[in-house]
Amino acid sequence: MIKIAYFPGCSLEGSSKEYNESLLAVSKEFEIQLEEVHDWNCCGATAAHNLNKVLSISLPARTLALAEKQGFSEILVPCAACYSRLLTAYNELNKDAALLEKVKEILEIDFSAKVKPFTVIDFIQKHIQPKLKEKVKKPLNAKIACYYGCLLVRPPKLVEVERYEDPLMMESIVKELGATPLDWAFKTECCGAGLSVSRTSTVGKLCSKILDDALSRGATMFAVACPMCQSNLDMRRRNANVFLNEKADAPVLFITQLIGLALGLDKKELGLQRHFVPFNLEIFDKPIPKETLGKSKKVEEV
Amino acid sequence: MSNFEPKIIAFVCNWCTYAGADLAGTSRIKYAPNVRIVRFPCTGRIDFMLLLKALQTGADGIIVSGCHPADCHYTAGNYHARRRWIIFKSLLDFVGFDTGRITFSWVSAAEGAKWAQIVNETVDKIRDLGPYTDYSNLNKLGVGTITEVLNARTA
Amino acid sequence: MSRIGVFICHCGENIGGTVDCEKVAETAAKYPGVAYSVDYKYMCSDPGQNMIKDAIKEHKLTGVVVAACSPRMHEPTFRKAVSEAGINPFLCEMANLREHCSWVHLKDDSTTEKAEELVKVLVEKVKRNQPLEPIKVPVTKTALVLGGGIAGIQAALDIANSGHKVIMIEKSPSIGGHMSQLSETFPTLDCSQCILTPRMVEVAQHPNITLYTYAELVGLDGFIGNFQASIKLKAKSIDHDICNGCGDCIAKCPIKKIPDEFNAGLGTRTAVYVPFPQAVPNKPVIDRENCTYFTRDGKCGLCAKVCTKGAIDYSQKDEIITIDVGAVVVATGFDIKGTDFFPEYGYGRYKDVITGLQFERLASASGPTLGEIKRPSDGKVPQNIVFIACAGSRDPAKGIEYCSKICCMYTAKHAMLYKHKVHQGKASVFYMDIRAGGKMYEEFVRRAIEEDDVNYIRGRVSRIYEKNGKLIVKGVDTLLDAYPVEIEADMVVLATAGIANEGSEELAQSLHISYDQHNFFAEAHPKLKPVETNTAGIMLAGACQSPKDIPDSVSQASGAAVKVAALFSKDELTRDPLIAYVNRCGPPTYSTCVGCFLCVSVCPYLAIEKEQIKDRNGNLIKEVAKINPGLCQGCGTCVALCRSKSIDIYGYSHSQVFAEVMALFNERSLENV
Amino acid sequence: MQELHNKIKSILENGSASLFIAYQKSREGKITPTFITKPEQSQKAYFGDDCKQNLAVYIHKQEVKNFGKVGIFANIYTLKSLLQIYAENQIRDDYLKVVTINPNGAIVEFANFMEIENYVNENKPAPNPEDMERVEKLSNLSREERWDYWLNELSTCIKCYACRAACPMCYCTKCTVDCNQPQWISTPSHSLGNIEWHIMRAMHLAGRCVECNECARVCPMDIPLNLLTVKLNDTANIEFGQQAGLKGELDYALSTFKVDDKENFIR
Repeated sequence: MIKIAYFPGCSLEGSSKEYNESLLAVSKEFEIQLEEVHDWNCCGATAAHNLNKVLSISLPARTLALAEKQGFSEILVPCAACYSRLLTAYNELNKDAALLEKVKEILEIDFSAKVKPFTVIDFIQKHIQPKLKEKVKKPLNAKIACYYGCLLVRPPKLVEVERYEDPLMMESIVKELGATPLDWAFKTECCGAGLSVSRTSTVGKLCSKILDDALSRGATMFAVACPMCQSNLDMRRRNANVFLNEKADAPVLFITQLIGLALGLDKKELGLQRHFVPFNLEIFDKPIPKETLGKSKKVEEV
Repeated sequence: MSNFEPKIIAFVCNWCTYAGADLAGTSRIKYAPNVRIVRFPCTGRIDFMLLLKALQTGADGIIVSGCHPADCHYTAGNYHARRRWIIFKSLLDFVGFDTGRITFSWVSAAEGAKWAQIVNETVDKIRDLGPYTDYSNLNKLGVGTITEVLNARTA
Repeated sequence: MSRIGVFICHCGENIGGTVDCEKVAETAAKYPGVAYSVDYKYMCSDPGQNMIKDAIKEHKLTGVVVAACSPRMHEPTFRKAVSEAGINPFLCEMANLREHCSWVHLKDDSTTEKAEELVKVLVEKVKRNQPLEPIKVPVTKTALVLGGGIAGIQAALDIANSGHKVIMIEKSPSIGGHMSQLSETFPTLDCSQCILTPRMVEVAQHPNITLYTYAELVGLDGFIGNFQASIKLKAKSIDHDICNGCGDCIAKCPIKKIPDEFNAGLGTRTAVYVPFPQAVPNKPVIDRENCTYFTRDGKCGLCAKVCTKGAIDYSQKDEIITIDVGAVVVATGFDIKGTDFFPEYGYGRYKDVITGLQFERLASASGPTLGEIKRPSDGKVPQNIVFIACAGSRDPAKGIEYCSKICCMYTAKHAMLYKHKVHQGKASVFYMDIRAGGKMYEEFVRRAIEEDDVNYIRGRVSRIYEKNGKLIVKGVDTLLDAYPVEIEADMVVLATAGIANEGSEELAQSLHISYDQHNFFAEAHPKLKPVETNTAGIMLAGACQSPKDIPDSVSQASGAAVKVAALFSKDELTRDPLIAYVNRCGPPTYSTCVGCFLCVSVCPYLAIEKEQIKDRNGNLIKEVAKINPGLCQGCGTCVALCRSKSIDIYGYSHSQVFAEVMALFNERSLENV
Repeated sequence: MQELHNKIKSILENGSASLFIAYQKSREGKITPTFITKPEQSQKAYFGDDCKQNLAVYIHKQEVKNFGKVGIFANIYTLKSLLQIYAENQIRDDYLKVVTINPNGAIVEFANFMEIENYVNENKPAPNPEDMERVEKLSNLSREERWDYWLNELSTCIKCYACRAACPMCYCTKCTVDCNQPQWISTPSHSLGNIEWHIMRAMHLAGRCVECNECARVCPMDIPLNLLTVKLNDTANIEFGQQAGLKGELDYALSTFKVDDKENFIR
């Protein structure tokens, strides 16, 4: 049993409960115990860093400090916004000794800021993917648009992902689940997360472009690894459909849910009933479209 | 201690670091005035005895800097210097010199900013460490006063 | 007893504004051995130099310290002045009060104090300087020109026309360089090849020029006036003495799908090929990496069968030749970033996103489309074309902070050429700033905007993606209050950054010249020595130093040629005598050198030899080291290695550097010698 | 022992050497060098485990050189020294006749330095564990403790230069310590001059010292001088894979380099 420190953040306790459920279910299958950092607190997204740098570092730093005190050297952060905040804090504290001293004083915790945050994608690549192929029971018959959004892969100086404008990590994961990853253009476009509550029509417009590009290229569903991405593409689907000629009904699943399905886990265990755009297992029975409207496929054949 | 200003001597090669320091000047990059540059044709020319002499005269810190590997104007002087420094540093460490006071660096003719940074960081570091008297005091004390040095340390 | 004169320069406000020069002069006057000390506004001016000369005579000075700018700037000036007053030029040293002091510190007592100490150190040094005579070395009056682009061609012709021999080497099978790939040139829109090819032919036919194409420099030894260049002549597999350039072999070659370098990958070529119709020499070579005969063990051999002259020679081997040359002009040119460098523009996977160089080939009458603007994916004429300037350049996030200089102009030219060829088409240019400094340049850009109706949008492009057969260019128009702009384009041209050639770092290392952080070769001084390098006898021409347009490259090449011609105008040249030597003394020791010869292998110039000291009867007394003054370059590595300090070096002698170090921080050690 | 006497006798008789340098044991049991010029004196020679002195040092003496061809009885460290100074161009093959006793007690006579090189590499002495332990122990002290330790030790130096005189590697005709223009090393035997001298000595021996420990044995003040060179030899071996006294060709850590030599302190 591997033990890994885990920071769910607010989304995974609320709007994206199913992300939490599916992540825990999948981890269990691979004999990994995710241990929530005791007494964790808000990461400070999205407003704090615009207003007060020390506060914006101190909030996530407290969680890093607690994880360190609880004996961990790295911490799994499923939410992309949390990840961005924790990673920023980790980097700033490690390059600025004076800031670390200040934050130690504020938190009244003595720590070295050596606990490094990592994403669910990193987690899957390191702990799940090596043993994934042999465990897949029900290969997924789907053409999946892997959508990364902004903070999982950016800013490049902070996150250090190769091909940050066209990442391919989730593509390689869904391929091992038996699905066909989609080659498309909007993987890292903005979904409008910051305006999700205040300006739903703007979010709808932004999401409609993402949906349109993927669906016109033949996607049957979406894979995401960020609660905001999921919420906007799923919960704000109605707002997005306003801008589309044809209503989009492709479901938006967390990458962990897709893995769970391929492992043969129960729909409910994976929280699949919680989505706004309904998900039915029949989706895998439909033939996946070969021709795509997009031009890129054709170009490659020339 | 607060008004202690470190005395830093820099042994630099003519082609890279001296020119890099010139570039820092041409670019008007400001750095601490504590450093005194002594020019050598090449890092290969820098005699290890000169480092001892510098400490003897009261330098609190030393910078030794030349061309990056592969960039030596004379092809290989810096490679020979590198080996010499590896051995010399090993010896100084073993005898108990404070080798943290010696900054070894590669600064090219294009790295004016790096030169300024090396100087500033060395000055800051030495300012924190305080004056280096372990060695220069030996000079002042002379014959038979070793016990005084030891007593001064324990006091 | 020394009588040192100290001359403190204010350099106007440059030093005087930060350092209390008067005080420095006063303090210096008190140093032991200083006979005269004075400060003056501009020491390098005529009155300033005269002050030094007069003082030398009046005060019978035995040495001079000029405390002014970097010795790398004015050391020759002051050494000359000193020698005009009758003392040896090597008795003059400079303290660097400007670059190393006033320009990098604030106005403060500590800065003045530093200036005083820098002067003190140099006073201690100069007291121990010895009069030296420059070393005279013969000059080989042959120049080596590396690279056969427009810069190399110009330099070679200028040197050859001044009566000196030139060896030109070019790594590809033909000279011509990037200029031969261009369609028309700004700001006159005259055909690039039409003005270039006569020059190429002139090079080939010039009695003073020896041309080696398909050749690379593998090593350069020696020093100014006396270099030995090792050149690899790659096997052409065709005997050019026999070949008449009929082209039958090219027509028959079955390997036809090799991406064509000359067409920037937009066309294909055969394995036996001439890069382009006007190539010089206009005879083919066999590209062994792609030729079946070489990749599959002697299969094929068609070209040998069709060659009526019997010129094909598969057994040819690479050959290394060594040539003595007196000077080198480096004109190896530049490269451009490929479209794959840009994640946001699709990592190079969209066929219709091309580089500016590829557009040149599309627009060129000799190009793959015979001058028609057709897009690579399907050969259609693009009706809506977008040009993106500063693709990579001026972008610290991409690691390229500099301006590539030529893109503004060629982008305007491209847009213009497009509009001239596709009258109803729409052309847009995304730009950051328009940099059109140059004769008739600004007017040229205005013509593109005003007469040819090119849509200039001030803003960057954040993404290009493909949709429904169109390239969607997402950008921003910053002049419209940062309003987002989307253009559905048929083709996009990136003015990608000009970069140093691959391997330029290694080339610089083998030439022993400096290069900057972007691997462009470094000039000796950014303003006053823009064509020389830090290594005497090696000059720079063209874009290998930084991105340049044709007129700039040609000007610099002519400048380099003049430097070479000036060097070749004398039969001998003099060089600084700052070299190492092994001491000699009377019997019975003859030298403190014990002949361990540990120094031999540290010398990169193989300058350390063994010398036998014999008695009158010819019996060997001892064997000691000897340094060949012709080979020694004065690095001093052997000096620091020698345990018994039997090797010393002029200019940085044991006693000089020792005194310099001891002078710092240590009042007591000063003595007048 | 008789065999050794016979060997020396025959070498002197057949003219392959006119002087033979060996050990002798006095009545008090003291081991000293002896210089045998007549075959009949051969029985003066002695050999045992107590013969530690490095006889190679005498090869440099003008008085010895005057004899022309010289024979020498060499223990393993003397052999290493001879090999090192041969590599450093100080002796010639044809002027030296070298004899040793191998671990089985048999006399070995070397025809040339190639044979010495092979022998030394086959019988390479292990580093002295005691010395290594002391170096290790010192290295583990704090910097201040090390400084105090060496200051304490080196302050007792009386600058008698016995260490220099006993070392076969210190063969310079004019040592830098004797140089007074400039005065590289302070003359009086106070702490500064002492440290300067010993640092310079160690640097000059780094990668050349064969670890015979003669310097420490001859030191009248019992300063463990050999630890300095043992430490630097260790560094040269770890960093550059170079060891002294094993090759007949020059292999000196500080006169060669590798482009990818590693260090962790240059910025």
